[in-house]
Amino acid sequence: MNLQEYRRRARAWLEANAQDTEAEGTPDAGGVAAAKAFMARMYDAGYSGISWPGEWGGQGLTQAEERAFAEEAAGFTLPTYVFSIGLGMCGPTLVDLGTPEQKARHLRPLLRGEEIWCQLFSEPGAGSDVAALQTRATPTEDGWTVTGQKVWTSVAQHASYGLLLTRTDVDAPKHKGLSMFIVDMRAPGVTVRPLRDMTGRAHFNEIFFDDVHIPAENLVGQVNDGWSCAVTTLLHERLSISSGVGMGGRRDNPVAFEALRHTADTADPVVADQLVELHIRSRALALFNERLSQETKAGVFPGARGSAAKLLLAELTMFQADLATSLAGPEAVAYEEGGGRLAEAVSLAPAMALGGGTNEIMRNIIGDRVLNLPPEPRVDKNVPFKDLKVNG
Amino acid sequence: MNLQEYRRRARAWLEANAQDTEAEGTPDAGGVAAAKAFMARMYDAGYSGISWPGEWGGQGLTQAEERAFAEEAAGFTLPTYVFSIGLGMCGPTLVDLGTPEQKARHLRPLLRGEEIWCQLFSEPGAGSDVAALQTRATPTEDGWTVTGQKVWTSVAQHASYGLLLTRTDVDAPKHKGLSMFIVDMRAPGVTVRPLRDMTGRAHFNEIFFDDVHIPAENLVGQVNDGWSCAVTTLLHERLSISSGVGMGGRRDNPVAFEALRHTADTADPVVADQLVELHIRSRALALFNERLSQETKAGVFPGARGSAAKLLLAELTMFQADLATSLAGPEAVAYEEGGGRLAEAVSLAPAMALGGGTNEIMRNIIGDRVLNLPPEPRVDKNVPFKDLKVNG
Amino acid sequence: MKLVLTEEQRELRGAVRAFLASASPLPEVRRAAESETGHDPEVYRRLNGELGLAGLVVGEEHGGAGAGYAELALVLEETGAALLPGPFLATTLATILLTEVGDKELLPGIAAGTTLATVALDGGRALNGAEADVVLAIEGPRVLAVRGGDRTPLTTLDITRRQAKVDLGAGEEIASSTEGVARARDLFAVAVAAEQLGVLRASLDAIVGYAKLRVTFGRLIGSYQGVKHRLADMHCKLEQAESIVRYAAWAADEAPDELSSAAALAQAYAGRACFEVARDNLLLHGGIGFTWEHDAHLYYKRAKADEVLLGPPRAHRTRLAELLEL
Amino acid sequence: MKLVLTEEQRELRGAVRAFLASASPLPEVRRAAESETGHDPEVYRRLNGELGLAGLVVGEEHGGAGAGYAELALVLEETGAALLPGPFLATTLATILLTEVGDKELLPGIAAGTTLATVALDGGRALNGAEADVVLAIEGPRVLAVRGGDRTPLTTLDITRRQAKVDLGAGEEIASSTEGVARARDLFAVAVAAEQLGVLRASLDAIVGYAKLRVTFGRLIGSYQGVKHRLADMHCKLEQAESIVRYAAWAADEAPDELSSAAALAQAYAGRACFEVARDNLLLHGGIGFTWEHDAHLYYKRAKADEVLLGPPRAHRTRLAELLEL
Repeated sequence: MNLQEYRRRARAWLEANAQDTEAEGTPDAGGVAAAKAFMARMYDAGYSGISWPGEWGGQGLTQAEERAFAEEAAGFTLPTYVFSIGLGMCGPTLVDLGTPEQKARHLRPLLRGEEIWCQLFSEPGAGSDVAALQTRATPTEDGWTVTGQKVWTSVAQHASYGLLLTRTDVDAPKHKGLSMFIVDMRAPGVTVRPLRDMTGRAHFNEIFFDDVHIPAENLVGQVNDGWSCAVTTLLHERLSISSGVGMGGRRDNPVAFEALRHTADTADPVVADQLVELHIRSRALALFNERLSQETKAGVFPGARGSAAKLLLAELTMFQADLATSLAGPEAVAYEEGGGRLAEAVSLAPAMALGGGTNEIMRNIIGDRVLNLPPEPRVDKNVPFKDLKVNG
Repeated sequence: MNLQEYRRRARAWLEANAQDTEAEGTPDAGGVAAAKAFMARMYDAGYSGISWPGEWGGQGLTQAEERAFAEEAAGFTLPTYVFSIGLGMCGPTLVDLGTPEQKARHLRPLLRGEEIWCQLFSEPGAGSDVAALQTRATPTEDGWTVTGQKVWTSVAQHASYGLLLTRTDVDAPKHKGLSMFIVDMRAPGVTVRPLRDMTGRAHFNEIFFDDVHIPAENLVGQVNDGWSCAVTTLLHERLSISSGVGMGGRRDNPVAFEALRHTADTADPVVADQLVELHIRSRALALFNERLSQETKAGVFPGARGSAAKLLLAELTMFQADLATSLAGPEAVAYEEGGGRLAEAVSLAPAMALGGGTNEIMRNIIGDRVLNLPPEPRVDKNVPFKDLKVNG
Repeated sequence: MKLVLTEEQRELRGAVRAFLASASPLPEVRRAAESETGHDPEVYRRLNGELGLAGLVVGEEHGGAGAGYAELALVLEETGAALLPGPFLATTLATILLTEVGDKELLPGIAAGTTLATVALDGGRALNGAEADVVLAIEGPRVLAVRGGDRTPLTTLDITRRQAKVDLGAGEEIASSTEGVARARDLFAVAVAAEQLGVLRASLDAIVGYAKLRVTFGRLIGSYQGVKHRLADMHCKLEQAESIVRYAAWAADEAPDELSSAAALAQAYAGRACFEVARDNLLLHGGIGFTWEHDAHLYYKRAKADEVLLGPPRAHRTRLAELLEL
Repeated sequence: MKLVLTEEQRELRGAVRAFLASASPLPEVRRAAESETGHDPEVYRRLNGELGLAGLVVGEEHGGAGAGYAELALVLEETGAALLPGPFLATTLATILLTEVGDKELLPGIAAGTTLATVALDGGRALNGAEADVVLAIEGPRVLAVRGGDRTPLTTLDITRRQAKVDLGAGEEIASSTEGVARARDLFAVAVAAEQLGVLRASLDAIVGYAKLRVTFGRLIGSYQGVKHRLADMHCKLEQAESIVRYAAWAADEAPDELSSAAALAQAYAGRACFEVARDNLLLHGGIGFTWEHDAHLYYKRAKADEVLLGPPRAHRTRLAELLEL
């Protein structure tokens, strides 16, 4: 079937099945059930794992079909958020590095939405520097025992499984003593605690591991080779982020140009000029993203240049929330029932600069990998982890 | 005599002697002769080296009198520019570190304006990192022979003497193999070449040393202790800069707020708002400088905080030249005879950010010495100079 | 012009700082902010009792300390740095207004800390408007005191300071003075700028401290120029904001002719600088700065709330343009 | 919308880049700029002969190549990056104007490179106005050709491109078209933005290269985050400027309805970004960047000259506000 025909059928399916669905970030139990039912329909229709190998439940088609469906789906709001970590990061990592048994056991339920996955890399003491993590996995006769803490884990409260990065050798340098495991989130000793953020709500979780047993067959890749496994996962993550970057955000964003042009006093030429500045920045980033996706379609992989788009989106997000509240004045920060949309926006704005790599990390990536500038002298490369300076 | 009386007499002398003098940056030969004559009168009247020790030609008074005269003199334009390096850096260094013979020979002629001094530290390969300099001084039986190149030397074309920093031991780490000398600028092998800068004029010189003989008694301080001598000189330099920083610049600056308010189209509210921004930045820096000088008078030495004022002045200088040319439009960059004042300003603007330490160096100083942040790991501290990575 | 502190002023600042450090550390601030009243009445009582701050700028004839705005600015800088919850700024604005329009009745009670007063700002918003005994309303040159009225508590971005919408019923006119009201508005700007200076300073102190503790890639983050140079720029904002606030407070005490432009300058500069520094403090903390438990967001939200407290920031720049005759 | 280059377009760019690298490297640029004519006539002749660039967007019926603005933008990006002295931009603006108002007489000569034409911009300033055979003047919808007239050479900040004030005596009207003139003005903005993109790119390349060679405190300066992060921000400006210029050129070729707003956007963004990057290239070079012998100031001055070439930058933002109906 040619691409056009594929597209047409995809659109037809979406119109029939995704008309009144809605994405609501992390849903409640009821929402999760509905989302799972939707994923099952989507899987059965052949639109989940389109480019994944057929033997593990995928459709075995090409990136072209994958992209065609994504483009058609962009016009709808699918309730697939809870599956995004599994579909975007954990699944692809298992496809690349999992054992045949792991693939057979996990990929189909993941694609069909029966099992939700989360990713367990970051720790309070290891943010930008993930490889400094301190969660320990110590060998037992039939597997491993894990103790430690992870943070910034989304959808963990609904997850059946997690992809866990741990330290298995403290005598090796930081990057050489890590191992990756599949962990059962329902196993004894696993505690999931919602993490309240500055908006007052919990978009993420903290996970505590307390002598959690992991069977030997749950090891992903080789022992102490976890860093290269994690790099694979993070590469898939960056892809799924940068492909989505700046793709407009929701149309009803109260701090975007289209909203402010109606709410701000544009009769004041200075205010009008500030909106012109917002328009310029928004268009500049949107056109850059469009150019990156056109290059991708033309087979030119953006690679680290996606970090520039991520940095610019973080800066734009902060700029427009700041501008919108400044233009609105007192009403923006003290309001009656239902008047808090600008306050919400300014509270949420920092998230874009902190998630998926800080602005400083993005600048390092651009400098090192796009401009090929010389690296910082590294003091942590070849030191045994136990002798390395880390956060207490 | 009390300070008030001192002030009164100083003002009287200035009114009688400095009415129609003018400062013109580096003067020509005629200007130098006039400047020397003025310095001689000023010295004979007791207003040169006011706080310098009496035995070496100073007046032996306190900082209070020194400051009182400077404040009175601020209302006049004295032709003392060619002596500023000698009076601000070289002289004070000799007062602190010179031998009795050196002081006896050099300080009085310096104060009286008979001999002009220049400072010879920077090299093409050693800018921010002065201690990386490569000009060599090799011992002879009756002194030293110097070969190398210096740059960014002002008033060198008129100078009788220079304070020279050289490398005398390449096996020692960079800071431990330097020595300071007094060099006769008329000695054989010394070549002074004007350095044309981006304004098209020569505000500075390059100096070439070609087997120049320096007598042993011209050593300042100890052999291989030149770095600490240089620190003394640079401290005096920073003082003389930061004390002058932002003190208004000349009243007829064509890119300052007072000029732009008359030339710019302030009927346009956006233009008016841009001038408000310029006013805010100008006032913020001026008030900061005023506060620093009030603290100094109160006996609180600003120290490294002066670097913040220097950084802000560099940024303001660039901001206002950029703004002024943008507001003026095409006329600013293409003009008939005499219309080039804005073009001149935008050509000269970078100088403030490059002379006396770049913006990056200022930020390092503020971070390290004001905020006491941890230092960068240094790769150049204890390596023998000959093994160190330097500019070819 | 006087931009440096006297010995007495440094002592005052030290006393207030020490009091707030012991009586209202940040954990207490959170507890008080989320409590019924939104602040700790005992702390407010001691602030006015032991330290006599409610009546700081109130003339001695009305039971105040008769101090100047240079002193008031120091106090507000400290209450701002401590994010002190409660009505201190509200009552301060009220004392300023009453003093400038020459009120005799209400000042003593406020100075004694027994009357809780506030001022209805543009749009009928009043800091601590729900708890206040008296809301002062400005109508042209007239100042009205409203004891009842309809008070609607508002939800605030800044949880450490409450606001209410006040529907001003009939209030009694207590004074009328065009000059007094105009001067009071300028003094409001100076007072808020002083608080902003404190919020800015505390935000910078927080990230400088963290940069000396937090390690990434085997080094303290403060040793990276990417962080160090940002902190240096933040320090430059602090130096300038402090210079401007000192100047504006001096103008309030000594140079009435310069007050209006100094006040507009103070709001235009300090409001922006304070938000930028509070924002960068939060961002440079990384993920931890985004958590509710960390204090960075409290400063970030106070900075934004203060920036717009006296109207959209643009208003101060417009005023400056007028005063500069642009 | 098309923002990526075709194979043919990449080849065109490569050919122009290679030609300029061999025929007009920077030492040649300086020599030519300070020469009698201000440029090397031989280089200009070959540019039009071998590469046929003067007639690039001129229809084939008038002896041109009939190429699009996407191609013209690539060429201007390269002549900008090389700081090519001489009348190439001047004649390009002239061909744009003549093409849009449908001239038949002058185009062939210009396309052949035998007629040197320019356009009198606001204030009667014309690029290479002294050397030009014909100066085109715009009066409302009318376009006049002035062969004589009074030409006063001006001193220019940017030594690589000359300007003259043209006192337009009696010129002959050669065409009249409100739409044509309006569209030409938009296309001028796109053309200059393309040159600015080239100046921006060359400035960034220069400092990136230097950051890999220059050592301070025993390390390459590019390894310091203080430099690296600035260069990363400059790269972000390059990516966005290139995206906008490609978009504006596409609009010029394919989407007439979007041209005006795309052109204003291109000038508003590229003009500022180009100056900022050229400025930071100079500053990050340190002292050497302030010397006449170093090329940084040539880019810095061209960037400032281009930013104001079509009027104060503010004009493009005002136009954008109008087009956005703000």
